[in-house]
Amino acid sequence: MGGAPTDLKLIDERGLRLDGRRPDEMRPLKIEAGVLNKADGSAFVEWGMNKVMAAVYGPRECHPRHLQNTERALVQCHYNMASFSVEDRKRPGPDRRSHEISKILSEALTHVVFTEYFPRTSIDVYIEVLQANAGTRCAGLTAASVALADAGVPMRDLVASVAAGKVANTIVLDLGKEEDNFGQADIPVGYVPRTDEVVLLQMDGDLTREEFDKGLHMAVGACKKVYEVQRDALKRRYSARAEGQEEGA
Amino acid sequence: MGGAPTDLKLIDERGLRLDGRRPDEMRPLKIEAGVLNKADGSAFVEWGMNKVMAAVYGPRECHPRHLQNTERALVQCHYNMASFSVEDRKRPGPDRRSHEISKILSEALTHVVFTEYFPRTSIDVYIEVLQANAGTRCAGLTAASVALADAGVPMRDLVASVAAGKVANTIVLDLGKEEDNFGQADIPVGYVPRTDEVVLLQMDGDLTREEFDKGLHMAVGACKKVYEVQRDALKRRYSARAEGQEEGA
Amino acid sequence: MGGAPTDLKLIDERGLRLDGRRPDEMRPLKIEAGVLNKADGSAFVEWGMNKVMAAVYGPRECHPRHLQNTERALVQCHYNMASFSVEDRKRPGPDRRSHEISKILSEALTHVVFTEYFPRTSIDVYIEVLQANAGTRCAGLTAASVALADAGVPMRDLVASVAAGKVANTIVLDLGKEEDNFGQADIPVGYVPRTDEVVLLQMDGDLTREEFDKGLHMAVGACKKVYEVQRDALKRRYSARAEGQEEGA
Amino acid sequence: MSKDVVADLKRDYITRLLAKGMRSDGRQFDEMRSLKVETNYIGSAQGSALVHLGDTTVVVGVKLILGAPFPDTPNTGVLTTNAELIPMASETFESGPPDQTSIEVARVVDRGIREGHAVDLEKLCLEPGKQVWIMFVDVHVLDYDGNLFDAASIGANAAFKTAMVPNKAAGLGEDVPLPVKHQPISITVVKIDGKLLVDPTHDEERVADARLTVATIETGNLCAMQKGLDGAFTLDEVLKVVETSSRIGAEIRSKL
Amino acid sequence: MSKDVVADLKRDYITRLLAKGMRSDGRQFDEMRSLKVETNYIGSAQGSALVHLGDTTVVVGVKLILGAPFPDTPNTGVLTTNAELIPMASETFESGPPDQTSIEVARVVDRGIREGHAVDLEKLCLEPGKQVWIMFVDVHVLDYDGNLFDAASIGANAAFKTAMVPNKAAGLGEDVPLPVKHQPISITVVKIDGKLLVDPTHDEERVADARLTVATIETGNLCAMQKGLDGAFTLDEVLKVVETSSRIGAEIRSKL
Amino acid sequence: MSKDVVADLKRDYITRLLAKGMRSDGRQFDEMRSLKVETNYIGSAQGSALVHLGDTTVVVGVKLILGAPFPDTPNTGVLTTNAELIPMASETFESGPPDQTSIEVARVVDRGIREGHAVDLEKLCLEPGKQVWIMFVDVHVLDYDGNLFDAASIGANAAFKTAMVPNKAAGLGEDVPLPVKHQPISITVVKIDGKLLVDPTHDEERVADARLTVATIETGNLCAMQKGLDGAFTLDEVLKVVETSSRIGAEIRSKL
Repeated sequence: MGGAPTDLKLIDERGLRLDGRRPDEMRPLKIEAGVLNKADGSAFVEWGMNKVMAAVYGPRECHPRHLQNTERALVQCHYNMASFSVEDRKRPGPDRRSHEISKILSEALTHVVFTEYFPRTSIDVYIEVLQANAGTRCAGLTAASVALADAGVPMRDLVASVAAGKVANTIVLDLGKEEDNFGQADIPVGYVPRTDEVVLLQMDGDLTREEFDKGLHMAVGACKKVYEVQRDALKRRYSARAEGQEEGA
Repeated sequence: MGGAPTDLKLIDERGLRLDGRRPDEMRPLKIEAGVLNKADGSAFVEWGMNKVMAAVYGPRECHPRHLQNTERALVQCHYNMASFSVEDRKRPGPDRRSHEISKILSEALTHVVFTEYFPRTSIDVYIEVLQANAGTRCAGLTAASVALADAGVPMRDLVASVAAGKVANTIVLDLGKEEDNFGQADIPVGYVPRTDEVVLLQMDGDLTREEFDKGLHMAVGACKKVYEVQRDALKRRYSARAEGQEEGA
Repeated sequence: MGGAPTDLKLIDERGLRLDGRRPDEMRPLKIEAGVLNKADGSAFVEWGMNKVMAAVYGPRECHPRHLQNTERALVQCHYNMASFSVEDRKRPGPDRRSHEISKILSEALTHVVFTEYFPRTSIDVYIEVLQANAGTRCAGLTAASVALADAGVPMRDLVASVAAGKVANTIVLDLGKEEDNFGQADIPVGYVPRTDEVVLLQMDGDLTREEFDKGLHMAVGACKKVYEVQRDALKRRYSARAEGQEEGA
Repeated sequence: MSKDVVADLKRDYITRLLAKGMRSDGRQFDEMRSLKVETNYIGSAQGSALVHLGDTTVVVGVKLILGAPFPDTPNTGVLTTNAELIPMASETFESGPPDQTSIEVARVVDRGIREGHAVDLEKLCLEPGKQVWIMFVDVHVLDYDGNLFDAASIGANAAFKTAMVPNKAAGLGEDVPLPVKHQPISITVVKIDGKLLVDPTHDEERVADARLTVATIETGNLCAMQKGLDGAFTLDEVLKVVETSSRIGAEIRSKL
Repeated sequence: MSKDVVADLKRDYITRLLAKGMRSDGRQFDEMRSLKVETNYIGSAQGSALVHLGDTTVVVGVKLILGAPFPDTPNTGVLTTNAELIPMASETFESGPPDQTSIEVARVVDRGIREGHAVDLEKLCLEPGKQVWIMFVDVHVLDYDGNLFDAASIGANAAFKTAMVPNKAAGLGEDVPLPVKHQPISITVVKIDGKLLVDPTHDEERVADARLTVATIETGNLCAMQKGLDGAFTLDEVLKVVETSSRIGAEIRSKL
Repeated sequence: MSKDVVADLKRDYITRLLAKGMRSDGRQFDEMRSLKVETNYIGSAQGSALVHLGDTTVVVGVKLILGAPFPDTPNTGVLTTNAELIPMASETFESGPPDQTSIEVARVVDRGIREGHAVDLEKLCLEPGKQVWIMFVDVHVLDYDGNLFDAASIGANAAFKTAMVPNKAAGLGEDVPLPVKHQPISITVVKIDGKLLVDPTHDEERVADARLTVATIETGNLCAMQKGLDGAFTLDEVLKVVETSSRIGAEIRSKL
């Protein structure tokens, strides 16, 4: 919500947004599971102009040892932006923003993984943002859930994630880049459909409590759609695998 | 002793210093012991315009293990300046100066701690300079001794510390900031009153051997006064504790 | 091969180079073994205007442990340039170039050491470039071999090393600094005379396959001369030792 | 006893009390600990506050340094927030570069200040694109018994209120008060065994399932929010936390 | 089973096949794996390529940023090559600052591009000594099954061919294609049990004795070379690798 | 045998000799080891010295680079001292960023040079506030048998005496000798079992109780001092060390 004022009309007279979307409309979302060879599980998400890859290794031995938890697995998420993923080249390696996002994504995913099944181990989730266009933490969390399922990690449910926000005094869904830069508020939400729970929630900008209420519910409603796309990707992945096994048999 | 020449009259015609002190006069010193809840021992020192906090943890397990000494405890002092403690903002984290000071303070404190009672352990002393105005290493060493005693660490004696120096060709006690910047020499001394020993000694500037002799003895004399303030602080701390116990009883 | 065009005549009308050498002529090379007291083995190489020291410690316990190889010793070469070794002051510590050179020198030396005799250990080779004038990796590899032998590390043979290159369209031996800066190609070669094998090989610039063939053979031929100088240094070292023992006896 | 056993016992103790409607220090679920704030504590800073929130103590120092603006915001001063969770303050803090916890604290405090427009950064611009005041907000934790987010947020606001822009030293005229605009106060709530507790102690944080920090300004509007920990909130719980945090934030603000 | 035992078994398996003239994936000794290249894959980069070389996947992104030239080369743009061997791509990659392996990959790819004059860096100079284009070539490895040198070298050349100089965004007129000069393609050969194998998989790399990478340009000339691993080559082997790499490099080049 | 046992045996041996008035290498208590200094050893530096002090060997290189002065000292050149205690020199040195030991060496050497005005830094100013010579003094330890302070201090002074200001390469006229002003020589004494020993070897340092380094200039005045190690000195001992160090410092100075 850096928000320098601009001539940009974020919502036009027809109530449509810069890219022609209605306020409650998400950008196109495509998910493909099982796209990498070496990782135990993986997923690729194209969401509007975002391209985000997630990979899972584990449960595996936890290094360094002093991080081991004797009662459960550690879900360690590593969010990273490729240096070419943004307009200006980003210096390689994690910055403070990446560290914060890694932390809150780890916490959100921990809630849905049956970590108690794998004491002393680490489940490592790598999220690589290849092309960024607002909403990469939600895209990353969405991809990571699918990658965990693809890796066969036992989970209570998938986490689906999308942001609501406020632009031109209107509550809208899934902010695009200009809306993120020049809008009034952003509310990234991570949601577990089966248990109706919020596992990721941030907000920044300026909102009345009513606006926040509306935005939160709009995001949660959209998370259910994201969830369908996640499940479709996994179904396609399982049937491809099944075919592969039949062919192999 | 950066010492660019200035119009500054560090000693006036009456023989008094910038802040009105006589050559052999210390700045006002206040010490309070037991000011923190979490540390095993602590002390806060206000010394002129210096504010320095010291905290002690230990004896406790020594990490990393390869630093463990099988015959005695390791006294590890960590001197740090808060970023807002000086005129220009200091970058957070230790610089080369802090590393050197941490080393010589660790050595000075090791001499008075009965380290042989606690083999394989570490006694960690944290010194945080919140406001700096010349003399922070002496203030830190003075505070650290009290914090060690407050933590109940067995000691041969306290270390008391103060600097002598030379300004306007006069040997003076306890340099203030302008005296440190524009003076001719600085001699920080750490002294153990009970055994009459010097455990910290540095010097920089320009001194004849006679001047050094005079400065050293002036500092040692003043250390005995610092020692009284240290002991008073500990007495107040013990009586407060005793009262607390009576009340608790 | 930074190669900005210059008025520099790298080869004159008589076919001689800037420093008067013929194309296939090496710079003067002096090697002395056993020049350091603390290291298990050492060698000092003066090669043209290069001054390179090599020291060997080990076989010794390998730290950190997870690097240990249960079947053989690890030869770990550390190439470093002193900050005053080049025209502009170099920031202390390894840069990317040093890391690459350390890696390829480690690999070259591993080939000739009987690493299988010392499982789980590390053989550490330190190469310090004190004065640099083109060809320091070859000088370092040459020095390191002698230092390993001086340390009594069992080896199949010494590695001898020298570069060929191309300047003014001529294949030449052992590039000097200007030739390196303004020449057309550089081919550093590390060679094991007894087995007629190449253990180090890099190339950059522009060469036809015929030119490369010629350069490679020129370098290998010169490596045999380097080898003689290495052996002489070791012979002198052994006889000095023997004398020392006689004197001692 | 291993750490895990201790944690289990602590959890048992805390949750058993909670079941009876009690917290281990006798507070109500929606009650803050005692708060003491001393401003202008650090003479070498342009603004500062020493904050005691129960047994948690932080010093917040505000320094203003001349510098260049970011190219994409040529007309505004620069705000930089840093938190040092130094090992003096707790056995659980380690020395070294900032870890994820201190980065999260710094970023959440920063977000509250920035999005709540605590300081009018545009007024910190001296020459567009060339020279602005760079405002460093440094949070130094001396004693840690939980809830750094709120202690730091309160401290930053208190420091802003008494901070001066050091024009004089820079040859720019007289010193003037820092242009304060809003007072965004964050209030943190944790969830333990389904109960929502305001202003958690370190022990409560350790056994908490989830955490939600909500920053509000005088208008009652929300300006920043951060959910943390491995647990979840229902939507109703989120809205209840927002309500509680707004109410208590207003109380705190009125006292500063 | 310990790692060493697994490595021994793998080595046995691979060398036994090699003795029969076979590779574990059925390829000829001098046969590359299947190669798929998708250019303009990254919209936020000025040039890019997604490269699948067998089961190895890398993304190469090329970005051009305005900046100052090096003092000793005032008339040429700056080339910077970086390789990120992120832990996503393989269990054998660790997070943290670049290790010797990723530095070697970056430097060998850089040497091929630079010495083979893939891009005419002099044309990236805008004002001598003052302003040039700084070209960042970033190699991001997503899936690692060996031979990063060649996958990255191919990707960089493919990205260059479709890259645009972003004059417009910099207010310097229309965007123009990157001034490509040559196409230096590197081909890597490993030696296992005396056999020379082109384009090694990760398993082959792990049991290989020695490695040699040779980069050539259209003229057939050599521009860069790097020997690696603990083993050695005879002179004849070196020359044979040079011959093979030149030939296969030319084939790859013709397909880009 | 464990390290501690070895140290105990070594201590026994050394102290038993000391009780008889002897040192393990036959020196008097106040005797320096043999000293050999070769100046202009490094052609790529503006000044340099190779110093052998007994079995300790250091190279000191002095480089002068044009740069900006510090804002608070616009009229003086900049002095930067660095010490590299590289693992080549001793099993007890580790690679990596400078540890407390190398920082202490660098800072004590720096203090001696700076406070003793070895070089007239004001004469290294070219244009006040704009351009000065930045003088880097780099101490590179090749072989370590104790007493780096004095070896480095001697080396720095020797290097200064033969160093040239590289005006020519900078287009500023002819090269001139570095403006040397004083020759501050530091002498180090350790205390073992109540005995004071000049110029300790590594073995002596390891069993020493306390260490005191005193730097003096030609006038006999003191310019820098540093006490180290876990032990203590009485005031009389301090004054005795000052006397000894001054005397021996003068002897060394006369030989340089």
